[in-house]
Amino acid sequence: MVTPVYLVVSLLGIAFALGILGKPLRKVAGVITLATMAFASYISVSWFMGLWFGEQSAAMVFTAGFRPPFSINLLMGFEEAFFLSLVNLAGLFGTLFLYRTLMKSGVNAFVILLILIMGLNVIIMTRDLFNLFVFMEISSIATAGIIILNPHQKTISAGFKYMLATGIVAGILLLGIIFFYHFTGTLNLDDTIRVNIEAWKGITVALFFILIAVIVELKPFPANGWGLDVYESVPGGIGMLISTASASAMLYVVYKLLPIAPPVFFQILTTIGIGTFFFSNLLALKQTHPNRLLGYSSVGQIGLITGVIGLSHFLGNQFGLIAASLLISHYLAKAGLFWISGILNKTHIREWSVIRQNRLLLFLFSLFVFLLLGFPPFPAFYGKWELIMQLAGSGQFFWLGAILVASLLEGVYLFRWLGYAMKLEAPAGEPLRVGWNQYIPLGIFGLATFVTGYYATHLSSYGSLINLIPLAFALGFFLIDFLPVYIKNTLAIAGMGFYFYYLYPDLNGFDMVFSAIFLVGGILTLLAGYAYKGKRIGFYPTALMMFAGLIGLVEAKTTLEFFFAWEVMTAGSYFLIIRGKKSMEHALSYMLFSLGGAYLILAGFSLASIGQSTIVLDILATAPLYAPLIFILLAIGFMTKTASIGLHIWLPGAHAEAETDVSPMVSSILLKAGVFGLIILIIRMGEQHLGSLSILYILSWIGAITAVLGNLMAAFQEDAKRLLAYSSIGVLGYILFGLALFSHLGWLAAIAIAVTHFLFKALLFLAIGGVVWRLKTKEMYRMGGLITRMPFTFISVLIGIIVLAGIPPLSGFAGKWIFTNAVIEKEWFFQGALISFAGIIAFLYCFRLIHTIFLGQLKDEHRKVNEAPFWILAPQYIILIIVMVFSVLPNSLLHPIGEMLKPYFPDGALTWQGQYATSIFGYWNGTWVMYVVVAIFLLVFLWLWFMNRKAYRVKQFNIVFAAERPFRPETTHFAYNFFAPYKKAIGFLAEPGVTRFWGHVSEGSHAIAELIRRIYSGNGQVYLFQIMAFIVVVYLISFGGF
Amino acid sequence: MSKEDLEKRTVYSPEGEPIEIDPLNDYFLDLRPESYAPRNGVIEQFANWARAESLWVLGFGTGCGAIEMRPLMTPRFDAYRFGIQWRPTPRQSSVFVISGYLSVKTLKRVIRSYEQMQNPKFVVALGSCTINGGMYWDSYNTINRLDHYLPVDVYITGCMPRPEALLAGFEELKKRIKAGKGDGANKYADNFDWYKANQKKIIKDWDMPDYNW
Amino acid sequence: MHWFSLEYIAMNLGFLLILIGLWGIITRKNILRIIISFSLFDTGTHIVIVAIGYIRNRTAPILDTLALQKDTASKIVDPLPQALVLTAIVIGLGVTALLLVYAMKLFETKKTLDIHRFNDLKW
Amino acid sequence: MENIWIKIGYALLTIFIVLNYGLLLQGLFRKIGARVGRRHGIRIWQPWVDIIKNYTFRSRIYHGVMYYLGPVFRLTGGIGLLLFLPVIYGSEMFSNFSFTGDLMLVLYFQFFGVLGMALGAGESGHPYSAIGVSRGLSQVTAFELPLTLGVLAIGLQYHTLNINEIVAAQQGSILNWTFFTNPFAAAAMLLSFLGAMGRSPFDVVLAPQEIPIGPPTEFNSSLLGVLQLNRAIFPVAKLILFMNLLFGGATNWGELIIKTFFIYFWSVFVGIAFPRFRVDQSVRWFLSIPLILGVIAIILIKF
Amino acid sequence: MLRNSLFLIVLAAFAVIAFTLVNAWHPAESLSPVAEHYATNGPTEVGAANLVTAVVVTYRGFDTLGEVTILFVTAAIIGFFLSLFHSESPEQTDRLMPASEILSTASKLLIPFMLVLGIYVFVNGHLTPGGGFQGGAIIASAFVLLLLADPLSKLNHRIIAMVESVSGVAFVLIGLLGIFLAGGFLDNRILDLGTFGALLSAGVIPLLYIFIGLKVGSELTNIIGHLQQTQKNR
Repeated sequence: MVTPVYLVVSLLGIAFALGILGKPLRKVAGVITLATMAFASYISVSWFMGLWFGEQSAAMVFTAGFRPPFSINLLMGFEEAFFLSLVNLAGLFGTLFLYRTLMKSGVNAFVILLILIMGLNVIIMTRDLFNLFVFMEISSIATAGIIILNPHQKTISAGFKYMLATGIVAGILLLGIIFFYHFTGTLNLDDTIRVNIEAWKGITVALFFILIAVIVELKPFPANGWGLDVYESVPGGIGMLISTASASAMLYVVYKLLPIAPPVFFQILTTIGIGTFFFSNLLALKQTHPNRLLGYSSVGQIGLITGVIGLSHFLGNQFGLIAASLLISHYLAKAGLFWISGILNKTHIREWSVIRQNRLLLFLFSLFVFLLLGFPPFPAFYGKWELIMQLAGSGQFFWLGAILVASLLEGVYLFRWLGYAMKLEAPAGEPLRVGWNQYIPLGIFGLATFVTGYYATHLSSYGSLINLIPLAFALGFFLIDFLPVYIKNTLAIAGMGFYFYYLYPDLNGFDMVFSAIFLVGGILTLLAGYAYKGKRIGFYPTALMMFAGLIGLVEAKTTLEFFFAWEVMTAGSYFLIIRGKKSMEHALSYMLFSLGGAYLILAGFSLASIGQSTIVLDILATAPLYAPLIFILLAIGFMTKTASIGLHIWLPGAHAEAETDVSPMVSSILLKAGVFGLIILIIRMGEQHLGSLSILYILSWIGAITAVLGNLMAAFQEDAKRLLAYSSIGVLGYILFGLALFSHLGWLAAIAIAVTHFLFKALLFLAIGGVVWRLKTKEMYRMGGLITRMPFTFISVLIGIIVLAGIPPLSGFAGKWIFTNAVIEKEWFFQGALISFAGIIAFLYCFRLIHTIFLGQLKDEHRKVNEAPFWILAPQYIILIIVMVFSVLPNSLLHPIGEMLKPYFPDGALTWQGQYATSIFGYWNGTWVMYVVVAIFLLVFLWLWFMNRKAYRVKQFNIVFAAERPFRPETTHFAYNFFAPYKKAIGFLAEPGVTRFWGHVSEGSHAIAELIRRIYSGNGQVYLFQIMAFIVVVYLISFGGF
Repeated sequence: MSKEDLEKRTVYSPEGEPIEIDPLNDYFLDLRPESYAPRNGVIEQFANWARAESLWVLGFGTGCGAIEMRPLMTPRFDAYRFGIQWRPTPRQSSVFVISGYLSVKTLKRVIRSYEQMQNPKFVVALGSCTINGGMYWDSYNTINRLDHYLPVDVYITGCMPRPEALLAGFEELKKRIKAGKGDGANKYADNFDWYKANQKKIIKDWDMPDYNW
Repeated sequence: MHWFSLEYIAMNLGFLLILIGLWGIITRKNILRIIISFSLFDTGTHIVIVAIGYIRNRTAPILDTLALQKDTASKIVDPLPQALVLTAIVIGLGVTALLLVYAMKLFETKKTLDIHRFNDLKW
Repeated sequence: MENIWIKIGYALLTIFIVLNYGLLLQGLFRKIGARVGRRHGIRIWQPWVDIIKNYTFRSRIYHGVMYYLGPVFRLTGGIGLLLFLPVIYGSEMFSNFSFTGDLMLVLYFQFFGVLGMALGAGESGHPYSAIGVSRGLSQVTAFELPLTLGVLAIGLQYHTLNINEIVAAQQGSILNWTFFTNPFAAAAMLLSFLGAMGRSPFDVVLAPQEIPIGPPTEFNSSLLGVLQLNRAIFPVAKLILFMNLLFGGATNWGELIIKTFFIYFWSVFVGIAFPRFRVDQSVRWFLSIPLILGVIAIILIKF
Repeated sequence: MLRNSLFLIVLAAFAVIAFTLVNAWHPAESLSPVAEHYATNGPTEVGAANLVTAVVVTYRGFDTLGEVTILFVTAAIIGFFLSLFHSESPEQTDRLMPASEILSTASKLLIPFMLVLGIYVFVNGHLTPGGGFQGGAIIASAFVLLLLADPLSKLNHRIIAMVESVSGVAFVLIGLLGIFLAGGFLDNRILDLGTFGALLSAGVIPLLYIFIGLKVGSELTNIIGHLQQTQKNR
């Protein structure tokens, strides 16, 4: 192994030597610089690997040949090697990225960079306080130097503020160090550990000065205006160095100083760190400059890790994994994002839509966003998971909540930004040009996200259990995205089919039902994909990612696996949803609600794991503490996915604006994930009480109200897909209600409805999707009379709405029948009545849907519309066959579900004699109902046909129009505001109150952000004042006075 | 409302292909009415009886005589006793009472409504104006002889005829129907061209298909 | 009485300079004055460092006489802070030089040295 | 089902009886209505003639397949409803196909015809049909809520949804009728019943001049004839349902006729006495008094 | 106004904090253990009569390396910074006042002496007060004087940079030799410690101080030279 001194020697020596080279030789200088950086990276990475695999033990370097404390010593331990690797790799790739810019600026730029990296190296390794000070000064001066690589008035003023701030901070650090020396007689960290820190106040104040100076270097809120200005002014490549290399090194300094810090310091660190995380993310909401936004995010992430360091007592042996994975995520993501920002060079995040010129960049952008937010399979996922678990385990609920809320805020602006990039109109401008020296670092860091994710999976305590194969299968489609749709579609269907076949022997009970919905349903909806031409770039990886997540939910045995799958599903579905033309906002709100829900689930799981030795899902059943709270958290989390009232506002837009075959995927399949979650929750936790009030009782009301309002709002929609989306909300309300009944019949109904909802909603969305496909509009009043043009679609819609409305003899009635029995059994009449009221309201939108589209007046421009494409019809007719089988033979669906439920709910099961079902209260024979109805229908039809045999079929305007004639189909088709009187009567119930509420929440948080961020007035003196005030305030808090 | 609605126009399908719209052909069934031969014997007699005993009158007051139709339903005259009921839509009505003079403007509506009734259908012409124009015989704006335009089953004279006269007229109509003579619809179909020509002579802005199904 | 001894005077003076420097840095509008205040602040810290190392009635740690070479530890002041202050001074010099260059360039961009004018970056 | 043909025979018999009874009721109540208006009114056999007449039209038009099927759906709904009901309590003969489903089947099957008819009317392309359907559906949703509460109360009261059992529980004395044992549920349901019968004040659906009789405005000749058949059968089926639920059912046709007459009379009485509601008014009305009655019924039964 | 009073409060609070520090401070009565080690073992271990030098160059030689680096990087930044803006405006030499006769004459006289003094100071750094930094500063001040006397004179940046780089590299290399030949990086004992108090003693310290002196001198000169060039551009 190479002595760590060579890090210093090589970087510094080359820096000195480069001075000899003049401008003409700057090419040589560049190559030498890169080589030196590579050498430094090699040293640090080889140390890191050696230490990791235990081939190497930590090394201490004594300068000047004397032992510390008399001389300065450098330590190369595991942590040091890790941080050195980060810093040096950042240096290497950062330099490579900036290569052309640096080349223009001359040799000095390389010198400054080398010295910056050298300074950071020593900061990490040194064990001497004063030496730390010296090299901190070196790196801050060098930073001030590279800031002006982009010489501009803004850069200069930012650099000046930066210099002033770090100067003051350095002075305070120096004061602290010298007094520390005075009180302890040493400057060496290894030596001072023995010092009794509590000895007298002087030393604590001295320590305080040291620590607060180091903390201020981390740019804590609110004393960080100077740092943010720097981030905004510098180009992305330099911002990357500051955000990754410098920040990592400073972070390590904090970590290094911990042993000498008084205990109160940990709380201070936590407060400052998580406070910074929270406020940075809050203030970033209003930020529109990409670099400054990244700066906020950067400061926030570092704050989070600082907070984690402060909380290290509570994290046990997971601390390392948590901090490292969070840091790695920040490091990779921020590097990548800053680099992309450097390539795009835009001043407003809305202008980032130019990124679409380069799909690879867009891919990387979203990759880094997901990495930063801790989505699986990336490292921060495990970090955040373990963090929350440990925080819950040690009762740090406040910090737990704060971290989750702040993470959600982070999600808001990052996903908004991603949405802008994917959806906004790109501003005109020069085409993007990306050099090879820019691709290499980006590519390597992009790959590193997966590599680190893989290692994090294996390092985390239960991560190795996770089945990554489906996800890998999905991600593999990124590699073959250049293939045409039909190949990819076939592959996808084959893959899912095989996976179902592979899982099939092990499936039973709920798993069976839901895997069937997820996989078989997925295959059915994918069939429609054959209707697409071209490549559909990005569709298959993300769709399969969603399905991988869904099936992962079913396969999950542990909470971690479940949460992993949940997040994978969320990520995949986000991309599916945002594919729609106008889906930008809807995808954002979908993502935000999903994130919020996911964090609630995470919190719930973490609470459930308190005091339990394992994380299998069954711990929910045995959670010793806070069971009701766990239940509520998880239930709300799952209800964001089932779009219960209050949490539903994301759904209509997201489902309505999605593509033809995506709508059925997200509506009929994805929503079931929430149902599945609720099932595994309720089945394990049973009935929980808040005081004397059963939570299930509350859920039943929520379900009922959701059903009514969802259906009511559906009835007032003008947009066909939106109507169906609201209808989904309503149906999910029934399911929630059924689950809340917590009885055999209730669950039977819920699951039967879940299955039938999958069938009819897929049917309807595909059918309506086919119509929209042909008509290129979703407004129902623009349609009409299409029965003659699209008869097959009409038939599937007709069957679909009859099933939806639960009208006998089709299978939808089963749900209604069981429901009523369950309601009477449970005696929850009012909710039950609301549910059946909702069922009746469903007629309104069902009729409206079929009437305004297929009946009434055919519009001129649709006179030659063709039937929907075959591949959109094909899955519909497969579903139709299934529906008819379930209708004629209801026990083929209900009996297995009933058997499945018996272990959980032995009482109140239906008794089956063939197709004849008996409940406690009533009976029903679906087959005979079908026979009778069909027989009567045929008889009546024959009678009418006989009587009416010579009828003339007339055309669309041959109607009695009060002795006039119709003028235009548009003015004759009664469709717009169809239920006007109904709206007049009870339309107030469908007022978008919830939307308004969330709108106010959003506006309010933005207003607060706007208010608070005014403290960054741009005036350097104000920033200094903030630093001083920050120091004083922290002093007052930590010492409780002077 | 305007005539442009019936002019040919080009619209574009969602795919952007032009579609030629010819409203009269595309929106309206273009068929001549058919004349139906009565059925044989008892069945037709029974049918005629039923038709006669269930007279559904189209509620369309065309002229001033309409004012005399309302009292028919009052307790004093109570036409319901005779199986006479009002029906608001021509599709379901079998009797059309032309209540008084027909202005040119109304004639168009009457023709349209008449044609929308199903065969067999009966016309009761009410008042002198329908016979020869009455006091408006030289008006620039009314027609004189209704049976130039529609086949009339029964005329009820008077200006205006009293409700009692109307009841008598209906009784007469019933008799005609029962006797199998209520075949105005067939007559209209058989002499369709003649009727149409007459109608078109009066109605200058003919903006409907030849037969309104 | 000990307030008037050298080490106390130095220490208090050092802190006084630090406070004056801070006051100047934050209240002066002119960038050059700010830099001068920064120098004051810096110098203050240097004086404090020296004061820390001072031990009353002892001599400099330069063993140029034989007397000093015996029992040195009881005769000299602490050499370490002196070494440190040397480094600190140089660092201060570097920072000040940079600040001055920045100030120069700032003046070039807006032809003013009023720090309130340089707030284009904010929020 | 070896005796299925016998069952079919009985079913046809039931349909025949109910059809004629339904037409008789129509005539009777139009007559009553006329007499209230001091008129003589129609001949009592007028409804029969009207139906026959409608089948005797020589020409017919239709607007499309769904339009054609609309009346079929409608009549199937009516007949089906009738056949799913145990018409005469204790009579194997007139229980028809009530073994296939309980009260819930009956309640939901009502909508089979409604929906089919609405679709048929929709295909006529006539805006008035659509307006009528819109009004009709709006009212349906409104009166279903109190009705459901009443049904649930009855289900709870008798602890069954089996109509036969519900009827059985009411045997013995008049005081055993749900009407007396559960007056609030009965009140809620009877008020809903007014809406279900579509008579004044809830007949704006069929406003004759404004939207010439609404949904069926385009139906003619034999299509209208089918609808008229349903108009005879369907109300009677509903009457039988309410009779079974509230008035102890009927053990023979005589009892059935008496009871259903009076239930029908209730709606006629209200219809003659009260003017028409607009849709929004009727929706609000159903969601006020009948709803409150239904809630009271539930509360009384439950606690 | 409000801001100033607000700051006064914060500053007062800071003063109170500082006061607690001062209050806790008691002037040292004896050397700290580390300093005691320097005092007792320094002469034998390092061989420098000037203990401060021993600390600066050897015990804490790594700091000194950093120190030199700071000056170096400052110079580099200034050079870089100013080069980014050059060719901004045409030369306006006429606005500069020529130096006075006294100044130019005195400078010619003094500069050689100053250079010699500077060299003396850094060569004797391990024996007497002074050292590389002090000596370097004296050398740089000689060049300041030169520039004051003749504002238009041009310093040869190539040479200065060469000196700077070579001495810097030499510093690092000598430090590196310490690893191979003695106890560690920057160990001064790669050469014989020599006689305590003699000019050629204390191992490699005099050599290092020469390079430090050259480096500091050239760096400071470099900074000043750069600043002077911008001055010319005014």
